[in-house]
Amino acid sequence: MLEMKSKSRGLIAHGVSACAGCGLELGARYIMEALGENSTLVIPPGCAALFSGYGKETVTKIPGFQGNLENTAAYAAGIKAGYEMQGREDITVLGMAGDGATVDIGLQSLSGALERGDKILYVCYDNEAYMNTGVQGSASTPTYAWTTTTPGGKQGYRKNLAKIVDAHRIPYLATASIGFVEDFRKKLAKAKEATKTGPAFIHLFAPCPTGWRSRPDTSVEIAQLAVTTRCWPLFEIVDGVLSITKEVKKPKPLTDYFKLQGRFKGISDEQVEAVRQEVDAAYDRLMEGRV
Amino acid sequence: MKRVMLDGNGAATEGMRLARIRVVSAYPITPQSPISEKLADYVTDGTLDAKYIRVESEHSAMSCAIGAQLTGVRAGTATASVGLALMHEVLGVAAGCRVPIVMPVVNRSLVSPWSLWCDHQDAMAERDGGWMQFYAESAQEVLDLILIAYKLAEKNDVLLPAMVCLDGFFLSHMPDAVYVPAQEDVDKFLPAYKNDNLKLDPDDPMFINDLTGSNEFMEMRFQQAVAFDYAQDLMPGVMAEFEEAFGRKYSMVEAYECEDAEAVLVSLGSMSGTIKHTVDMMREQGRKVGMLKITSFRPFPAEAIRELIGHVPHIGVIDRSASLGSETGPVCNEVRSALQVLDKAPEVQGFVAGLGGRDVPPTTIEEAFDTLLNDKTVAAVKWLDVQDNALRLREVDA
Amino acid sequence: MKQIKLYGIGGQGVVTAAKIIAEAVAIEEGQYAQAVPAYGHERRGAPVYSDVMLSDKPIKLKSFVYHPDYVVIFDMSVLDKGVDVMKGVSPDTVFIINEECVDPSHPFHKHKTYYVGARRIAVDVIKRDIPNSSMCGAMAGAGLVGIEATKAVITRKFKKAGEINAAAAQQACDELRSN
Amino acid sequence: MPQQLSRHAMNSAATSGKKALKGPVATVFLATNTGSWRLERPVINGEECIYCGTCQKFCPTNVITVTKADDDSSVVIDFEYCKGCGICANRCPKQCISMVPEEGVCKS
Repeated sequence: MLEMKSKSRGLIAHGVSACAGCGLELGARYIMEALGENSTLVIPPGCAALFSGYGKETVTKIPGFQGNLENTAAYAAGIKAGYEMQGREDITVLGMAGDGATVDIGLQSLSGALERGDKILYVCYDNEAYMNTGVQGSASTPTYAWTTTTPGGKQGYRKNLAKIVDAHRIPYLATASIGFVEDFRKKLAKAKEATKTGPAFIHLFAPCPTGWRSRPDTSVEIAQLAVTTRCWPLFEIVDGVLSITKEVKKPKPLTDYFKLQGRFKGISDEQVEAVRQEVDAAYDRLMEGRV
Repeated sequence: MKRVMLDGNGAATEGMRLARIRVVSAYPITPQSPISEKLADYVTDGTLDAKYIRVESEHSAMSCAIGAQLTGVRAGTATASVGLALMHEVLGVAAGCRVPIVMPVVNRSLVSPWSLWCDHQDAMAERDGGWMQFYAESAQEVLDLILIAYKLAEKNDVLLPAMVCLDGFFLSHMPDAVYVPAQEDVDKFLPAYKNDNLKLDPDDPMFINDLTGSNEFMEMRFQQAVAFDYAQDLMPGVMAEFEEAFGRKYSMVEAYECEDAEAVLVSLGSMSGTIKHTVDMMREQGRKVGMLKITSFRPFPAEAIRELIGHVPHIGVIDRSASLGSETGPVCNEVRSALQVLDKAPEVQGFVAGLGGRDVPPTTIEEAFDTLLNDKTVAAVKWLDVQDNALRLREVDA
Repeated sequence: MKQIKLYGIGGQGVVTAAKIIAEAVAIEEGQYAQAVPAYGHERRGAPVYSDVMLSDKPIKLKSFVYHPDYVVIFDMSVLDKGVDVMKGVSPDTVFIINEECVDPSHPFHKHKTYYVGARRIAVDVIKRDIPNSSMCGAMAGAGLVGIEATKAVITRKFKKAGEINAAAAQQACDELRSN
Repeated sequence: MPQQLSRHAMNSAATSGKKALKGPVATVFLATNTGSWRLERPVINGEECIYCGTCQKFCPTNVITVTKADDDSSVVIDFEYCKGCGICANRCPKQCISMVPEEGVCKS
């Protein structure tokens, strides 16, 4: 009985209060396209809650539930179970949560659902910090990136979410980027299909011009550079077998990537070199089939 | 209906089975674990047609239950103590989204100190969160109150989640003969769940639990407050229907020997039985004492309490939890405020007893009655049975 | 109301015995009973106790037993382990103990006392040193509950081992002696 | 019972033939007029455009419609919602989209 006061060609409205140039907004449109109408959405508070709505208004055409920050996967698991018990296994249940709600506070409930094999689809859109609360650092904030809680640049490494998820031996796991939408589209289709047998997980790179201090028009460019510099490798793990979906034989200079983002302003040459070694090593591991 | 030996946990499990829960999300915790285990047995052996989600925490247990129930099935979980505390955040979601989950809470102290045993601090910490709270005196009451709670909680004017509280160990692990109704009789009393309010269904999309502005938030809370009023109005009818169907009588508050009583003790849960026992003993000695048991703590039956004990000169309330920093315990505060509107408001003495599993035997109850009858009342709460050396329990060399 | 206190060692089935007696009285005999288990950090070999209340009227009391009418001792070693089996007893308190012969110095020698070789019966009949079914038989023999009711519950509760445990109960009931 | 809650009065107001859902829920699908946020608008140079669809693919608001036909190719932008982020201009392989400052109030 959703009262349609606006038109849109997808399952979310064209006018969503996401910032101009928001990577999540672009990603969400592809997610919705892959999901289709026979789906249900679970969103924690955060930027994705802009898709939940406000008051009696929503910008989403499929049923949804806004949960708490740490239990997206648990809500999704419960919803899926409820549908299953009513013979509606065909409904896709999606958790769409940011990095904070996934790699930090939501890791426990995510791990629980993955280990149990709950047949849910989970997309973590990673903008590498807590953006809706004002750009605070998360476990997914990359080394040397500025946030309001890493004012001198983050020290230490980001948490390897794909490795953690992979440890649960789920049917489908992939990284994706809004810079490579065809690749993302294919992965969404595979992930949706994989939920027939178990959990599917996509870790989506989604630039945030507000938090990254980048120009809105460069969001897609930055997302592409993240891949072509090897900062965000694109791969998938299907039933335990890893394959890189976008090979980067000759990575572009990291400075091409960093210079577009104010959060890396002041990064030293030595630090750039350290990142280079780190991302190359990570890429080499992937080439060997390891996360 | 058959009569079988069940402890409180067993009775709770039977209640959930008879309510035909379709999704179970349970996490073990002492002294609730037998409920989680028995439900797993029932799902495995097919006694219960449900999906069992072996969650990794109580927080997820309640989250799963909310999610499942929003799709249109009854979802069951149970917890105790710190598990309930861990659920705290999501309990508010169930209440605010008006998801009428019924959950056994096996009362156990909160940390610190650590304790495995009974008191009501865990449930009292949730008293204002929008859940109904019923306290059982016996294993039979656990089962019956679960069925009553479902029937009431799911009424369209109510739609509030409910905790059925049972004292850890004293009820949860104390076998007693319990009448277990037949499934077909329960089905008549409690028809299949129909979610007619907020519902997740791709055939009828809506977005549940989105952000609400300050222009509407208060109204949402007000809706919940009104629902508690309805719950209070409708509860006697539901209990009458229950009596009609199963022959056992319930009320929001039960008065025992209160009419001519000079002193009455008010309490919740299993302690009420011990007070009744003590009242019987003291009545044999010609002492006019009585007991008031609050079965429904939320909604709080203030009017009924005024009617039943407003005339009693000496009233005491035994709290099985402390309201630290307050003049008296949580139940006592409520009883006082219920009675103070009377023209001649009786004085209400607060007692705290039975924390951390300390037994409340008849001798302790008698001591409380003595305090009331011999005018030894004090303004502040009186802790019963506390060792004299309470402040020097851990002495070390200076 | 009869209030009973059971003392024993973790692993001897003290709590189960309390439940069996309660069920025999409440379900098989249609009376009222409550088993009141004390739960703590019990471990195999450590002293444990459990309480039972039996009555022909509904039992309101939800509390432990402080003044037992009957004290049942599953293992005399609890006395060595510092358990005060005399706590709360009155001169009328009856003892039911698992031992052939009782040292006259034992504190309850002035009380009415029932004896049975529950351990020996258990080893002979069920081939395991778990005296709970024999002790249930002893409690039946002492008049707390009917032996048939007790055997019915034992048979139901122990499933495959039900028959032999019921036989152990019967033998303990038959062999029960008193001072 | 706290009678200050005049339940029956509220109920009769609610019995308008419509069902009153209880609790927080959004039941109206309504877009925000995000076009009003725009500081710059994309302007397409039709002569350079090859109608490849890149701008449509990467538009976060999904307001660009590219039609490629033999005789009637077009690019249409819904300025009701276009936030003017400029991603289309940044990603255009022909660099034929320019971002032009809006003059005063948004005109769609």
